[in-house]
Amino acid sequence: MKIKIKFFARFTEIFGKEAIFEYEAGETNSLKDAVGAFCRSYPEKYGEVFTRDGEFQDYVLIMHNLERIDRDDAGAVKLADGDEIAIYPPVAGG
Amino acid sequence: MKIKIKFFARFTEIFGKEAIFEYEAGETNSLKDAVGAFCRSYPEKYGEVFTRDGEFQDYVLIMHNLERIDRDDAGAVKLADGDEIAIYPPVAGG
Amino acid sequence: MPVRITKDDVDIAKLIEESKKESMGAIVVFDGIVRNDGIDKIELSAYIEGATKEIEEIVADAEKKFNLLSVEVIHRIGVLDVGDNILIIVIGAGHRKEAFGGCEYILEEIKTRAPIWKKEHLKDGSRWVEQ
Amino acid sequence: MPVRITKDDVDIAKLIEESKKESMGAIVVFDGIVRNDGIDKIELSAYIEGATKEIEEIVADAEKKFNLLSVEVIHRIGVLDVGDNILIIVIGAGHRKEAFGGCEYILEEIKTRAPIWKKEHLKDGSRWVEQ
Repeated sequence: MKIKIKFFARFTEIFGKEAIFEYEAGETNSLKDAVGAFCRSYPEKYGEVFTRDGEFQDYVLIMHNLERIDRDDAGAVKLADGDEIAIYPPVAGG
Repeated sequence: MKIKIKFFARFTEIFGKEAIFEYEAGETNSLKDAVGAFCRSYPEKYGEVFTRDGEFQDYVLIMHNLERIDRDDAGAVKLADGDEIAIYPPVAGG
Repeated sequence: MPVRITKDDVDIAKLIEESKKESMGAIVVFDGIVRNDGIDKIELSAYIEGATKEIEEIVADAEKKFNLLSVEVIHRIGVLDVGDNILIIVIGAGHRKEAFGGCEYILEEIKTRAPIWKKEHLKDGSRWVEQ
Repeated sequence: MPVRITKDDVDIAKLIEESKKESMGAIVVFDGIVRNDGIDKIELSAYIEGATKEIEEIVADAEKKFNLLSVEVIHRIGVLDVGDNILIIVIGAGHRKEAFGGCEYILEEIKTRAPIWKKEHLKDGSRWVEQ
């Protein structure tokens, strides 16, 4: 499985602008699992995006293939090869 | 006493654009008296501005020296030589 | 000059640029244009001194009420075609709520208070607009 | 193109003229500009594809909800100075209430939904703006 994870604003300064993340898809293969596995490779920064219990922090915003995903649904969103995920902090445009 | 009375919009088509009205100031010499006396010289059109009872029609708007005057106060507004009065129908700018 | 009643059109982009101040975060522009309601042309007339004074009072109220940093009001008179600008209001403020609030306030007050009138010229005659 | 996220500034007067339609009676423009809150410059970044899609959805909602006749949204990115335009929204509608309603709706939704960020550059460093 290969997915693209994009980070924005201050998350870029932690995880880089974007990463191609290649992993062995497990049984669940959810968006939350995949982003969690990627962020765990930055142990000191994992807490910026996830809580200790492995839930998205409540200020994190997510897009999956350009569709906004509710944090609470991220464990139910199944990924496919080539999917693009965006992880970002609260917006401040306008 | 000499005053200037200006008419606007459809009132212009009845009374002309503006008139210098010269009259003998009576005891009251109010704005209502003076405009009433002027309009009475157009007997067929008097009703456009005044009711039969000599009150301003309730759609008539009035300015006295560039100050908006409430219709109900027009009988109490005293005129001085050279005053400018504007009489106009409901506005439709913007 | 913040209030003008004039036959001439204005350059809105220039009004915006000239309005800008360092403490400004939001500019709101209202541009009222001649709509084709089956009309041929529209003719605007005004009691120029009276309307200028009324609008200046409206602007002074709005500046205080909404903390505005700049206001420009241009009301056109004369014969206008469909699509022509009638009324242009350019408001600058620190924040968007003030700019929108001030712009709508000035517009509504002008519509009810300023001695300005419209006459619609139709194919077969003309009629005064009474709102 | 009704939605653009771009480094380039735009000609607001041209946007207004190109928006005009015969059935239009009101145009409302919002121009959000860089305010001097003690900053030197501001840097805007965006998830361009994501923000374009979100704003296109916002615009489609607003068009239906407020019966809009034309919408242009330009959100700038890159490094901007005090007084520079950040966000320009040009709305055309039959009547003023629709134009103001549509413009404010689109603005508020962009501010909460579009993946766009600001970084303030100060004399002594920089900081992300979180609203």
